[in-house]
Amino acid sequence: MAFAHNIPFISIMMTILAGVISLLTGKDKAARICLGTLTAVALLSALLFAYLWQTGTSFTFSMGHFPAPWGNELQAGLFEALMALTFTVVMILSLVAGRERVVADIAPARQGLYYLLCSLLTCSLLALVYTNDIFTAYVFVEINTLAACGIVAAKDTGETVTATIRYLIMSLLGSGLILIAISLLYAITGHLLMNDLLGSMTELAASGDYAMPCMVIMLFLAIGLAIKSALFPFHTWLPAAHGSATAASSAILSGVVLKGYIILLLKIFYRVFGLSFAHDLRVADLLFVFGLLGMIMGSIFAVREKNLKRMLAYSSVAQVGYIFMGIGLSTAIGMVAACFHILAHAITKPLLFLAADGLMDVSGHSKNIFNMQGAGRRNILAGIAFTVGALSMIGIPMFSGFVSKFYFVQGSFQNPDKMLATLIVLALSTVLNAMYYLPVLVTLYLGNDENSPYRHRKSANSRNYKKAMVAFILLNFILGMFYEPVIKALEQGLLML
Amino acid sequence: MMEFHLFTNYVEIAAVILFSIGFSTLLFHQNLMKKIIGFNIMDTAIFLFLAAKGYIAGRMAPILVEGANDPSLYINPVPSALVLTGIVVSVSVTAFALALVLRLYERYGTLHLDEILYLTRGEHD
Amino acid sequence: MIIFEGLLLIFLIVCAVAVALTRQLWQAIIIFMSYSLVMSVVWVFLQAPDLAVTEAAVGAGITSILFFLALKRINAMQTGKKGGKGK
Amino acid sequence: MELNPVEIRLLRRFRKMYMVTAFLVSLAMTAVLLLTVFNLPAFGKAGNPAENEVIGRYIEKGLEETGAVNIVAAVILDYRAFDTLGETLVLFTALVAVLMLLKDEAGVFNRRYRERSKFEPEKDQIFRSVAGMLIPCLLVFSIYIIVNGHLSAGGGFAGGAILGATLVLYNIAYGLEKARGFINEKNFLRFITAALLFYSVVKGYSFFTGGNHLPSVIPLGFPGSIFSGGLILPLNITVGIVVACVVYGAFCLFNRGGL
Repeated sequence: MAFAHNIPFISIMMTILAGVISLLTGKDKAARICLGTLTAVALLSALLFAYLWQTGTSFTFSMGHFPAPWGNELQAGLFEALMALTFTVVMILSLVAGRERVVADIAPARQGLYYLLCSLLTCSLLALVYTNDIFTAYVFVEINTLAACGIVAAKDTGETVTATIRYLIMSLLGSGLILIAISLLYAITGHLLMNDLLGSMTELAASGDYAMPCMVIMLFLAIGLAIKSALFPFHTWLPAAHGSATAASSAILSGVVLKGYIILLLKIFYRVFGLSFAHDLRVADLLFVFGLLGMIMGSIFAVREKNLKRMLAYSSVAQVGYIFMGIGLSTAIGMVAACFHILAHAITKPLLFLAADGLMDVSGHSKNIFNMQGAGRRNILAGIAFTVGALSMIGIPMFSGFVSKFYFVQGSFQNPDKMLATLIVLALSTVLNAMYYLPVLVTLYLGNDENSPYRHRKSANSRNYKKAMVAFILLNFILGMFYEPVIKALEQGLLML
Repeated sequence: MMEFHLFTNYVEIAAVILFSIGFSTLLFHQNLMKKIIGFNIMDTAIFLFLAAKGYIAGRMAPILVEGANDPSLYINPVPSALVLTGIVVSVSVTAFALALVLRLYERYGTLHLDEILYLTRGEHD
Repeated sequence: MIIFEGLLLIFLIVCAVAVALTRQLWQAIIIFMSYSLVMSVVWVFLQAPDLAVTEAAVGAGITSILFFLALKRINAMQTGKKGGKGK
Repeated sequence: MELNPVEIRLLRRFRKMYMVTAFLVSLAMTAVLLLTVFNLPAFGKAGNPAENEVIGRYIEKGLEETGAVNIVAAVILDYRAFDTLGETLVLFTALVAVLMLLKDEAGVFNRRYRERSKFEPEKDQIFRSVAGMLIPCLLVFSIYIIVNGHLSAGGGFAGGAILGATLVLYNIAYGLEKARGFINEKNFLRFITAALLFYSVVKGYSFFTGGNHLPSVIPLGFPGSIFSGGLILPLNITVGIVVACVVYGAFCLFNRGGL
């Protein structure tokens, strides 16, 4: 058996061990352990991706001495490897770029625990990506929730603690729905392994038994995961949590954590219900409508927001709407577009949050856009980064956001029923995106800062921050211009799923 | 072949009623401590549901007696294993949520979520 | 037997409603504690002794200890605040 | 912060609306779930979908393959051990998060409230002598439950919770200073890290050998005796230590913001 088959298992175990050991070390060592482990995991994931790309197969790895329906199992294909790679890279870059802000925002005694939670968060995300068992997924969803709430609450202000409790309550509602759906699923099929569930579900779909429970299960799973990934009517917790946390946490939460749940939902679509049955259950249509609403409402909220970080958070609501719209299209290209948008948003939104942090640095740490007149001229790199991120989110060609929009349009052509609504809302949403990002850019570059007390403030960002930002910008360009191999990998990966 | 079980599933009926009560308490009650108790009720209700689904009338608990290993003697052990995991998860979440509530009470002197939100409104610029 | 089980289940539902409606927090916690204990009895009926033991120790024991500790600390803070300043 | 009468009226109306929505949502949810339950397989009947080949193998071969008489213990610590590793990590994550939130570095909480809430016990002789009798019994009981996890109901989680509660009782009865004699902050962190490291390394070994189809060298022992069940006994002990540590740590942090 090839070494590459051990990579999912090794990645998960390494992050677990890194998390556990960090409890005994000081804060600097914990940071180094966390970043070192993440780098190793990123390299291994790249290796796994290369291996799978060459062989064109997927494989399973049994966790223990018992084969799959009895023991637990991991499954890895191109899709999983690509997602694991993206997640770890985004985590590393966010943590590196947000390091100074962590030092400033979080009490020294808490910093070690902060990095510990980041290690555990990565562990849970990797397990969510690779697991082939739906109950294991639930357990790691809970770790993910606790660790994500922990890294929000690490910055000890009233605002963050309040945001955390709201986040926690909504997440628990989601977990409750997911758990009862899993219980119902177990009651009607007797399986927890995704492959076996798919077999039972296909039989049930053919015979028409348990139609009502199937519908309720799909609905609860979809809504539970939608709450956790902040789809529009359930997004109420997101702006507070993402808008108030420290920059690295905001970047990780919006870039990576939201996506983990969406990937679990995709796996449930493909591997538990099967696409055609999921389509028959009409839950995709519900997600499609919520997605469209989210694209518009998220942007409208963002237009009205004067607090830069909250504006970016509302923009995340809109972007999650895009992803769910792509899933709801229930066409092959729509799914690929949704997956590509997961990647595009995962590298763009952290860039925006971290750039906003750099801009706030030279404007007296005010989050208000009006206090950032001319900040783009004072902190040039952060300004450029923010511009790149904003243009990508609006959907200008050459940036990653454009590619996903292009494929969303193509995907809508395959489904004539939903084509018109998709095209109208895409156009409207692009206009709205421009309506809130362009004024910020104008303020940043053309704003008059002669009366500002911070007009002589120069950026004091470390070299690590600059390197990470440059890496993010380059990633954005690479994904925006050389997107064809990625699309191909996603297409193949979704077929293997 | 569909069957309609009105009152044979009485334990499950109790479980879903408890789930709804817990869910509503978690979602709508304004007192944070009550919300957390509601969460616990919701989770135990799901565990009750799972335990009921594992039960088979007239059979023993899955602890082998004298090495007799005929599957028709024992109830289903999988739901028990899942619930065991679930109980520990819900205790962990409870501890974390209570710590957050204490933190909030220290700062705002109230357990009422609306009041806390009202008090935080002035804080961010 | 079924009647006894039914009574226990009805007791659980009454407890759950009572938690949402009581005004005193400590009452809610005690009601929740009895809820957990009755739940573990129900699990004994459902032939799940592992769950019953764990629920009695973890659900009724540890969770209630945590709730009472939190309540104790809240009360300590309450008296501390009232003594400090009349906000 | 003052509200004017119009706002108060609006707030009241909002509250009324809120209650009505809450009630309707709960009712709708109950109705949907009840309908679902009516359509589910019957309660307590043999031959339900949940009773399939997976359970058959657990019961038929469980003893032979894992050495545990208690099939639930075999499932959580051997067949589906990855779930349980995740579950232990949930506990650990929660402990870390609580440590982060409530650890009182500067001692602010203690200084502000020390007069009003006493952390040192009153010199209550009756309580102490009762505790003195109870603690050894509880200790033996918890250890019995932990080490018999593979033979009878219970196991690391239940036994660990009782062990933790015993430590808490000791702390309440004899005071913090005495409890610190054997478990202080440094010790505590080392204990829990060592237990979790042992757990993950041992399980990692069995996952690795299992995933690569290598034989495991751990003997299963004679079925039914204490030293049987292969890794289940040491794992139960480890889980017990982790749970006890988490319970005791949570108690100390909630009680006075430090260990």
